[in-house]
Formats: sequence, structure tokens, C-alpha cells
Amino acid sequence: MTQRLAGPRLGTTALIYLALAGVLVVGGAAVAMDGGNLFATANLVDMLTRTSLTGFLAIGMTLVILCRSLDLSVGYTAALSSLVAATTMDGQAGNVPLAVAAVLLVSGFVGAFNGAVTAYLGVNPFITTLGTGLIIKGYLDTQYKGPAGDVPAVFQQFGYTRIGPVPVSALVMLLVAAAAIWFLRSTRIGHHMYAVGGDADVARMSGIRTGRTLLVAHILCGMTAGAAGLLLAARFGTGSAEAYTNLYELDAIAAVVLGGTLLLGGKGGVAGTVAGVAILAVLDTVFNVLQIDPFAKDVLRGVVIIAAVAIYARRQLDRHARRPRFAEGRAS
Amino acid sequence: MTGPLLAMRGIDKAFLGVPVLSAVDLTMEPGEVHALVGENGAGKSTLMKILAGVHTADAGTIELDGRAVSFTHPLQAQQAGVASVFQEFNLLPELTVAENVHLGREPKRRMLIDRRAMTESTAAVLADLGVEDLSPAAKVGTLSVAHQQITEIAKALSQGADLICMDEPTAALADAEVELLYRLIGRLRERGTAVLYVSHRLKEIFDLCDRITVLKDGRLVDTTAAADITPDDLVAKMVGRRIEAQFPDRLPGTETGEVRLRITGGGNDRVDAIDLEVRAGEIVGLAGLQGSGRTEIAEAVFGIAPFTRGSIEVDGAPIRITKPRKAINAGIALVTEDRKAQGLALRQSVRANARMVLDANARVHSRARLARVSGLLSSLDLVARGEDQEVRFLSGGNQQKVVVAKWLAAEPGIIVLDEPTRGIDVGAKHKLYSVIRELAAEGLAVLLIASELIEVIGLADRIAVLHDGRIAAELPGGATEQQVMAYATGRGPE
Amino acid sequence: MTRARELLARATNPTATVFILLVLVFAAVFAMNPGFFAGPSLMAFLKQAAPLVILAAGQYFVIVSGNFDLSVGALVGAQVVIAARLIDGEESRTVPVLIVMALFGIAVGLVNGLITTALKVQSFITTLGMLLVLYGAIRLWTGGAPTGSLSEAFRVPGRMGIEDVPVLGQIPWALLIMVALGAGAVLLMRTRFGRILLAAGDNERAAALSGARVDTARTLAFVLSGLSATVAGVLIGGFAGVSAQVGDGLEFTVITAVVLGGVVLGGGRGSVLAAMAGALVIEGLFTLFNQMALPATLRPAVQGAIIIAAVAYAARARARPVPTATATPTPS
Amino acid sequence: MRTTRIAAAAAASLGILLATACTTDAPTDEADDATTAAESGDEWFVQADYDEQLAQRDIEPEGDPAAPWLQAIEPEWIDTTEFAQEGGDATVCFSNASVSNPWRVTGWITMQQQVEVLQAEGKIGEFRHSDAGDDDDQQISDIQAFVDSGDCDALIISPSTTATLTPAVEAACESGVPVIVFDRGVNTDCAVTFIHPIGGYAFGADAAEFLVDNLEPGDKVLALRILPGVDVLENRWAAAQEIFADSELEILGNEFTGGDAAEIKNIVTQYLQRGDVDGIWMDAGDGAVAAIEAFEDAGKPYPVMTGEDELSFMRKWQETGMTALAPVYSNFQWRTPVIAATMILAGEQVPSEWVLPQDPITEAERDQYLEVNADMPSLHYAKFGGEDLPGFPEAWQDR
Repeated sequence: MTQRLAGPRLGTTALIYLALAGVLVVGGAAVAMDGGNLFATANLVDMLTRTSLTGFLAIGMTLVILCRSLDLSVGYTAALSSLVAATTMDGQAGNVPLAVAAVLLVSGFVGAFNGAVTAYLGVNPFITTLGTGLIIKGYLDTQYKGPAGDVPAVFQQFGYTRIGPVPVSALVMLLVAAAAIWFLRSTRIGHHMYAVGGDADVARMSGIRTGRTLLVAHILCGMTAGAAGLLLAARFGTGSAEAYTNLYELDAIAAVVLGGTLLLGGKGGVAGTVAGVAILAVLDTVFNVLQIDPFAKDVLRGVVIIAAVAIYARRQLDRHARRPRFAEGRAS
Repeated sequence: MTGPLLAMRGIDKAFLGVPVLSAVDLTMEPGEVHALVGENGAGKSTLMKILAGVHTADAGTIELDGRAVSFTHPLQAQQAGVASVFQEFNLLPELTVAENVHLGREPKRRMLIDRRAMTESTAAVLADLGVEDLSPAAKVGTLSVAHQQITEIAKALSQGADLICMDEPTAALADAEVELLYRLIGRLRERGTAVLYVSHRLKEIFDLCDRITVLKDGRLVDTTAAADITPDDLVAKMVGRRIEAQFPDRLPGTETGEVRLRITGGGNDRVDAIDLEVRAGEIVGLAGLQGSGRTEIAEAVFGIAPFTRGSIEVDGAPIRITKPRKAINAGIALVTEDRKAQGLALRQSVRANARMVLDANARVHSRARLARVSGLLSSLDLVARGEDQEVRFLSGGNQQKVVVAKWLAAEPGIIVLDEPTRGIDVGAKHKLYSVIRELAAEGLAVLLIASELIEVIGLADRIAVLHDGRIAAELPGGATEQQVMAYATGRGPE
Repeated sequence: MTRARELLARATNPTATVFILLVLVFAAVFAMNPGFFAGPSLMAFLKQAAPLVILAAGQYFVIVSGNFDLSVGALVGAQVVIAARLIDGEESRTVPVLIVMALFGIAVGLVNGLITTALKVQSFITTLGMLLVLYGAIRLWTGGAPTGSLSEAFRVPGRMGIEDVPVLGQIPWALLIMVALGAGAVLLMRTRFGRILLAAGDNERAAALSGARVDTARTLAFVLSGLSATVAGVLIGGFAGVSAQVGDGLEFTVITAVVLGGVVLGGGRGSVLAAMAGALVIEGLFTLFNQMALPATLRPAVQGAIIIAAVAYAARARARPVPTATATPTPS
Repeated sequence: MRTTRIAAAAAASLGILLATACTTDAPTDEADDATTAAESGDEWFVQADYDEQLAQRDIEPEGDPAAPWLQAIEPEWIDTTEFAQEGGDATVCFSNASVSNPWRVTGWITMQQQVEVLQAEGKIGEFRHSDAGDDDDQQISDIQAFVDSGDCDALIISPSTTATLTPAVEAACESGVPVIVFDRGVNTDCAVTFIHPIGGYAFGADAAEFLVDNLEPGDKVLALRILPGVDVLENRWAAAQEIFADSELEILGNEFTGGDAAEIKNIVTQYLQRGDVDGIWMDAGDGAVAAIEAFEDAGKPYPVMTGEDELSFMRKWQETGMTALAPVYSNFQWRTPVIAATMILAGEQVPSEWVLPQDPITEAERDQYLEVNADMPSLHYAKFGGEDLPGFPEAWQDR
């Protein structure tokens, strides 16, 4: 323990950004050896674009995981939202604000349902959100037999335009991330999420409404999934129910834990998550540029995630060593 | 202001029908440091927890600033200005000192957390307490016990508490840190904050306190000014045989045999220079204040936190006990202090728990022993709706019987009992007392740890008294509580 | 008083719920189509239910010891593909390949277990990673689509049975295997291992202080899960032959089944029999949906709703206050 | 909203339960109602396209029948000189939706083989590809990446979903690179050429007509589908519904199988428990064998059945001698796009919409196809059209 005080160790977030840098270097080297340039604008744009979608989902996921919860329904919520958006817009630029509102409402409602069932009915979030996902799936499959609705060109800009090398979507995602960081840091309910995830009893003893905190986390998670849905709609130019088949929820969770947020809650943050998302995106781009078999990507992802968490676990050990009264080796 | 800050009158409290407090009064003035003393089990903690809103009194009234109050939840007590510093901290290791201090009551500016205000006010409180070496930005998880305690106190103060209860605050502190606590309490007094100080340590009590309230057997003995009483008189008021505490005598035919457990120069980061031997048929008591190293010795013998120095012999053979399995295979059993966290799988059946040790250790597992489990349970007078009842449904006493049974099932040669009677009813206590005698009679070596001096004195053939991680004295069975207390509180022989 | 409370607890015992559910589902099926309970169709039902039941048993061991195994679906798929590719229609290779598969199943379980216990990675992450690795690796190996084909001998257990039995028609081997393994699982839970597993899931510390090898037990649980996935693979492959999608999403179905069985995520509670009953409930539900010709697209929704409802009910039953001795004083 | 959904579901279930509790043969009727209910508002059926595709089946395609991948039905040749390039080192890029099913895997191998030939002939230089793993958003990124890289002289796209990829493809077109779309289309004709077999309606109709011709009025048909919401598949089903509607056949229901053999066998087995099934209509061949086995295991006579030109099905068909048809969604189309790319880069004319022939394999042709592909794995497709490529057969055998 004394050593720990002596040598202040790297914060997990710093570590993860270091890892990101590492991945960039290694990836860059690999691409260079292949005769390419990972940092060519095209590739940078590509990386940034790939961060957007998972980014939105992972930001919300971070909140629920911080509260020691989980949301396996975000993929379905996103798909649903893309349809709500596209059908509401129905090609009319005028409908965009309405559509956005509708999406946030619907997705927020899904989150609220997850949160309420988990917080007040005491159902394990794994089951709650799995069930919610199935319910949404059933609704989508019954209601839509494929892409539906029409997104006006104006809104498609959200998915396609970029400022310099930075796609608008990525920019918005980063803004949301910033907002989330601010939320966790500066609002009481956001701040309390750490307490709820860290130790619900202590939180309760300190007068924190744990149930409400969890509920809010889930609502926000639903809404970021809604934002992801909007992005999908913008990029597809229509709403797609099929989007849920891509297991976005697992990508999001992977990004979150990769970002150093403890799956057991109470520790971590959105800054790390963004880095986690970025790492996955960089890997994707590198693999694409290197023309590596898509299935190898899955293998590597699996390994990376496990390895990362194993490393964080190492750092978590001997957290609360008891205070020595007698220094070691001191024979009295 | 008129009248006392706090007035508790005629407080009664019983658990499972066992009276723990009866007709206790306690009054405190603003800025007063008030000691609450008494033997273990005298009801100090219970009284404090009632004041803190953890427990609710069965009868009696509580007035704060002349207003009648009744707390059903710690929050209410906090809002009423009564803060408590328990021994298990209510802190979040991942948050900073400032965040912990303000948890749930973060200062806001325009609906948002005002972090600067948070840090500043924390810094202010700390400065006010005269603490320089603790940064509001430090992560609590990385702090020393003392600093965590200071954080707790700071939290209490920032809640605007004008009465702070401290339960054995120095138990986990090193001398230097105790000094710091002294200064702290001095400040509190100056600020007009009243402190209810629950402790065994006479030195501290006389150093710090204005008045002293003595409890015994849940009854109020006396409340006097510290100046008007000598330490010896105080101890005299605290101790004394109890009506209900009749201990069974040594069973006939119990003879002390070979040394079964010998510790020579045992030590680790919590205890040092431990020399101890327990013979077959002998009951050796370990007395000492909380944090004096009693439990640590048990944990070392059982391989949970092994000795890093010295040696252990079991039945004359030297042995390195590095994990519980080794201890168990060497015929050692440990009835742990906290049966819920360490002793029982609460949602498993009585039987499952009773045979857990046999199931877990191939070497001690045998059909014959399994067959004896039921008999064992009934011989302990276990009250349960059958062996398939989940233990969480049992009373504390019966739960403890299950724990004892699970160890006896393995037929150990040495049994260490850490606070075996904590939080259990009188009937169960007496049963356990006689069980302990029987074990000795059967030739087991018994190492008995109990905060209740009376138990150690009543049961042990020899008593090793611990102080600050060392054995301060070894006294014969007949020793008086004064003697034991004298060594335990570090005052040495009279 | 304790007595009364406990009786209440017994009546609403989550484990009991599943059997009630089972009766309800089959009553409904009977109402739809009494013919279903004719020997042959019942046998057919049990034949196709067998793999899920066996998987549920395997998953139970992992869950009851306080973990998850999300990799079983991918493992089942992998096993079938491995079998097809290695056997490649050669009858003579059947047995050796079965041995290889068993070893592979054990290996996967062992890796899951060791990473979880030794490296302290939450099993959710461990097995999620394993899922990705298996999915990718197996497709890398076969170039995306299963190659080779299964031998007749390999298909016997999953497809054939004891023919021409009066009343029943065919008694499927799958059913016998299911019963055998089910009985085995029940017996195993009565052994020292089983008891330790439960104790470890309930109170890890208490078990460890009683001398239990908690990590070993948990690792073994993963191995059992891996083996159950192997058997399930053999049965499913035998039942229906090779196809690229075998096993997809099975992990969630299995976990749902186990949870429906009243087994609590987090460990220490529930019986293996109930877990297997949970699997039968799920299969029964699918049959019911089919019998009442519920639109295929709507089924997930109903399934999700039922799961949430059932678990919420069980949670409420469990949340009922029980007199634990925590209320006793702790004198200083 | 969700809750009402559940309520609705519960109500529906309850209603059906009550309705059927009294009469045992009710389920089937209910099935129809339920199914049609799910089918309400059919944006998946466009009469014009339907008629066109059905007509195209009877049109003799231009070009050499020996090389069907170069044939075209009623081609409308357009000039491509604007894209003409010197030298054969052009970089061709290919954004693939996925190789997540055997049909795509087979096609992908064929395409790679074709590429090797063209590279050997010095017609193209580098060939880059990216695989989106069925993730539309991923594929959009892939396409953007190719466009932004600026290295592609021609861009081949096999969209994962028609509608959703449209904006990305349009963007690609605007970049000036010649774009070639094949398999599933997009809602824009900005691509230089759109290569595809006749299409989903034809596939579904071939199958449905075969069942109508080979079954008696009143016979019961079960439709097995992979997933909802995939346009090409929905078209197949929509066409089938048209045909069935005018027939005396009774449709027991349509089930989604995810192409999982076990799922298919379960479902068919369950239907067989409820009564006879005389015909099976499938929107793709995956797992067809499992469906047949369900009949064997239930001891029921083989149904009249339509699968696909996947070998496992065709072999089972041959071995059982059942009445069946293998509708084809021409796998050889995977050769055409790269060839088209070279043509475009050479400034040669290509059909603006390149419609490839799509003839189902009948019992008459079956054995000859099986002979040619005797050494091919069971998840291989008979009309993969790569027999003349140098890699044949190893490339398709050990993947």
C-alpha cells in the first residue's frame, strides 16, 4: 500500500488512451509494411465514421453499467428508432424536428421500461433487457417486413457530410460524449450513478434515491440508442428493422469494458468508453486496409476484450490492503 | 439555548425477547465529550445505534434541543443533526474525499454540482479539524484507516451535525493517529459539537471526556464527571458478576494432556511475538480490546492471514499453515467471528451447511462422519423445522449452532472459537458454554476468543491478554476482570 | 411466525413456479391439439427438446456457481461444423471425431473457467470473448460455410431411436441421453462437488473458509457446460444435419430457460431439475405458439413478455421479508 | 406502446386459444387469418415488376448459352467510353455485403477465381474487397472508404439491403468511379450497370407454380422462409402468394427458420404432428434436407417440394426420387461483375441493366448437374458456373 502511495500509478483512463495510441502505432506500422498509410485522410475519415454508431450506443451503455446494470436491448431500440425516424419524416424536411422528438420519446420510453422493471420489480437487468429486446423484435418483425419510411436529403447530411476529415455524425457523438462526461460530473443524479454502482447500501445511507438513479440511467441509455437509430436512418435514407441483427449491443458492451468501466459498476467513465470505441474502430479500419478475413476480426476482438479486462482486473487487486501494525521482517 | 442538547429517557430495547437496554437515561450538553463505557454486551453500541437511527427503541423518549424525535432510519438522525462514525465505514473507495463527504448532499449552483464549493467546503472542514495532510481530491480507496475515519468525521460535520457518535474510534488506529483524533475531538469541543465517545480505553476516556456514563447489563449504573472518579473506581463500576451469567463448571474427568497447538514467536503485519500453547482438554482464552489482534491470531492459526514470522506446531509436529485447507487437514477448526459473511451459506439447508466442511475436504470426509451429522445437530439442541430448512430462517443462536456443528462434524483436535456467542440469545449462549466444556472433556484443545471478559474468565483455564498486537500478560483462569482490563487497556498491573 | 413466513416462502418458491408454468403451457397445448399427447408426437417433441434441456443442465452448473456462459451457442455451432469437416462422410471416423469433440468441449470450458477464476475476468466478458473467438475461428477454418458431411453413425443419437415401441412408436436415443444426463446432473448436485458448487455460489467466503476449492469447482462447472454443449452439438447435428446457422443465439435461449427455472443469476439458488424444466417450458412455448399458429413474427414479443413476467413474479416471491438473525444486536 | 403490443399479443393468443379449444382442425384456418394479418399492407408486391420477371423467364437471352454469366435478357447496351482506361493495371474494388451463407461463400470463391484469370490476362491489376458482415452501416462505411481512398478505378457493390444502401451508392456514383451493382439492387440507376438474375418474383413463382402443377386441389402446403424483411426473399414469398391465391392449395402457414436446419426440422415435425403436409415451398434451399428428413422420421410420404440448387438438397432429391424442383437464383452471377468491370474499363458497351438467365433445375437436368459437381461439398451450388475456371474443382472443395 505504501508503495502505491509512493508511486502514483497511471489512471485507467490514461492507460486506455495509451493503449489507443499503441494500437494506432502498431496498426500504422502494419499498414505501412503493407505499403499503405493508415493516417491517410481516407482512412482517418473511415475510422471516425466507424466510431459514430457504436459510440452513441456505448455512451448510454456506460451509464447503465456504471449503475451496475446492463442493457441488451439497445440494438433493437436503435432499429426501432430508425424506423420511427424514417416513417415520421416521410421525406418531408419539415418533419425532422418532430421525428427526432418522437425517436427520443420512444427510445426514452423503452429505457424507462427497462429501468422500471429492473429497479422496482427487482428483475435482473440481463433478463429485463433481453426480454425487452425480444418484445421489440416481435413488434418490428410483425409491423415492418423491411426498410420503411423515407429520410429527406437534409437529414441524410447527418450521416454523410463531414467537416474536414471529421464526419458530422462522429462530431455529434463526441458532443454527446462530452455532454455525458459533464452529466456524470456536474449533475447530482449523474454523480450518484457512481455511488449506486459502487455500493447501493452506502448510497441509500447517504440519502440517494437509488431506484430513480438507475431509472434515469436506463432512460438515457435508451435515448442514446435512439440517437444511434437516427444515425442509422440518416445513413440508410430509410428505417431498417434488420439493423437489430448486427448485435450492436455486444459491440457497445465490449467498447465500454474495453474503456475501463467496471462491469460490476461504480468505476469508469465515458472518456474511457470513447477510447474503447476508437480502439475497435481503428482495428476495423486496419483490418479492412490490410484486407484481412472478416472472421479473423471476430477472433481478435474476442481476444482483445478478454485481455483488456484481465489487465484491469490485475490493477483492481489488493485495493484495500489492511494497515500493517508491524512492518514486515521486524522481529521485535 | 436552554436545556441539554440531547436527552434520552427510559430507553428500553430487546432483541429476540432478550432485554439489551432497560430504562437507560443519557443527557448531553453542547460541546460536551461524553464517554459511554461498560463491558462488552453492556448495551453501549445498542444505545448509540438507537441514537443514530439504526435501531429503534422499544420504549423511552429522545429529545434533541428540546424537540421530541424518533428515528426509524439513519437519514432522519442525520437530518436531525446526529451523525455517527461506525467501525465499518460508509465510504465509497472509488470516490474522492470531497465527494464522499458530500455524498447525497452535493452543493449545487444553478442545479449543478458546484465542485469548487465541494472541494472548498471539504478543505474548510478539514482545516477546521486541523488536518493538513489530507487532500479533498484524494481517492478514499487509497487512504489509511485513520484518514478514512477522518473523512467519516468530516462527513458528519459537513452534515451540520451538532452531535457525533464515535464507536471505538481508536480501535483501528496507531498511536500517532490516536493523537490526531485527540486534536480532532478537541476542535469539535471548541466548535460546540457534542461527542458521544464509546470506548474501552480508560486512558482515552480520561484524556478526552468531560462526563462518563457507565452501563452494565443494559442498565444505567452511573453518570459522573470524569474529574470525580478514578480509573479503578470506574472499572469497578463497569464489572461485576452478572445474574444471568452462570458458567458451567469444568466437567469431571477433564484432564489436561499433551500440547496440541504451540505458537512460537508468531507474527505478521498485525500481531507480533505471539507465544502461546494450548493443551488437550484445556480452554485457553484470548482477551483484549477490539483491534488488539485477537481475531488476527485466529486467522493466522487457520491460514487465512498466516504468520510471516515464528512457527506453529500441531501435536508436536511443526507445520506451515498457508491456507484453511491445510489447517483443516491438520485437525484445526475455526468458528469465525462473523457467521453471516464467513460461516454460513444462508440460502442452503441446515444439513448442507452442517456437512459443508466434510463435503469440502476429501481428507476429513467419511461416511461415518456424515452419518453423525444429524446426531450432532440434535445434541446441540438445534431448533429448526427439519434439516432441509434454509439457515437464513433460523435465529442467530441456532445459526451459530449450525456453524459449530459443521466444524465438530470434522472431529477436529483443535478448535478456535472467535466470538462464539456474539449476538445470540441467552439460551443458546448457555448451550454453547456447556458444549465448550464438553469439547475440553473430550480432549480437544480450545482457543476461546470473546470480547465479553466474563466469558473468558468464566470458561478459560488460562487467559492470554492482548494489547496492541502483543500478548501483554498470561493470567490464570481465576483472574479478576480488573486484572484483565488493566493489561488489556495497557495500564499494566496495579 | 417464522413458520408461517416460511410456509409462504415455500408456496411462492420460485422453483415451484416453473413446474406450474410447465403444467399451464402443456394444458394449453392440449387444449389446442389433444393429438399432441399421442405417443409419437410427444416423443418427437422430447427428441427435439433434448438438446436444450441438456444445455440447460450445463448452464445451470455455471450459473449456480455465480457465473455466466455465453459461449455455449457458438460452441454448439463449432462442434457441429468440426464434426462435419473432420468426419467428411467417413463412417470409420465417427468415434475418433466424437472424442476430438469431447476434448474440444472440455478445452473451451477449461479456458473459460481459468480466465474467469485465475485472471478474475467477469465471466460475462470471458464467455462473450469466447463467443466471438469461436464464431470467427470456426468460419476462418471452413471459409465461411461448413464443409464436409456427417456420417450416418454420427447422426444416430440425434435422429434415430428404439423403433416400433407400442404406443410410443419410436423412443428417441436423444430422449434416453437426456434422461440419463439429467439424472446424472441431479445426482452430481448431490455429490460433494454439487454441494460445494451451491455453497460457493451462495457464499464464496464461507465455502472457502470451510476448505472448499472454490475456483476449481467453478472451473469444473465451465467444463461441464462445455461438455453439455458438445453433447447438444452431437444431438442437434444428428437431428438435423449441418447448416451454417446451427447454434446461433442458443446461449440466450438457454440462460432464459435456466432463469425461468427459478435459478438466480448470481448463484447459490435453484435446482438443476427446475433448470431443465425451464428448458422444457421454453420448448413447450414454441410448440404452443406453433399449435395456435401465432404469427411467427409475433412470437418473440410474447416470449419476451412471458419471461419478464415470470422472473418478476419470482423476484417478488423472493423479495418477501424473511426473519434472518441480522436483527440481533452486535454488542461491542 | 409496447405494453399495448403485449396486450394485443396476449389477447390474440387468448382469442385463438378459445377459438381453437373447441374445434381441433381450427388451427389451420386460424393460421391463414394470422398469416394474412401479418401480411397486411403489402409494399413488397409490385405488379409491374412481377409481370416483367415472369415474362422474362420465357425470353431467350442474348449470348452464348455455354456461358450464361455473359448472357443478357433484352439488354439495353450503353456506351462506357468515358470510363475507358489504358493499360490493364486498373484497381477494382468490391464491397461485399457478407459471406454469411453458403450461397455467398460459393459465389465469392467463383469471383476470386474469375479475378485471378483476368489478372493473369492482364485485364485488371489490384483487386480489393471489404466485407460488411451483413451490417448495412458497416457496408456504407466500406463504400465510403473505397471512394475516399481514390484508388478504385471501378467499384463493384453487392448491397446487403436494397433501400438502405441507396444513399451510399449514389454518393459513390457521384465520385465519378464506374459503379457496378449486382445481386440485390438499389433504388437508383446511377450505377453503370446493375447485374442480377431475373429475380425474386421469378424464383418464388417457379417454385409456387411447380407446387400448383404437381399437387391436387385442397392439398396442404407449408412455406418455409429464412427471415422477414430481406427484400429479395420477401419478393419470392410475395410472388408465391400471388400464385397460391389463384390455386386450390391450402397454405398451412409460413414460418421463419433463420435457415437453421434444426429449426426447420422442428417446425416441419410439428406441422406433421398436426396433420398432413403435401407440399413444401422454400424461399431458399438452406436446410431443405432437414425438412425432408422430418417427413422420413415421421414416417410420412415425401412432399412435393421446391428447394434450391444447393447440392445437399439435390442429392437428397435424387436419392429419394421425390417430386421436386430446384429453383435457381443464379450463383454464376458472381462472375459477371468483374468481367463487366473489365469491359467498362475497356470502354466496351455493357447492358445498363444486365439481366442474367435464371432457370430452375428440373428433374430432367438434375442428374447431369450432380455428375458435374460430384466432388463438390454438400453446401455447394449446382449453377455456380465456374467449371471452366482454372481453380476448378479444388478452389470450391477446400475453402
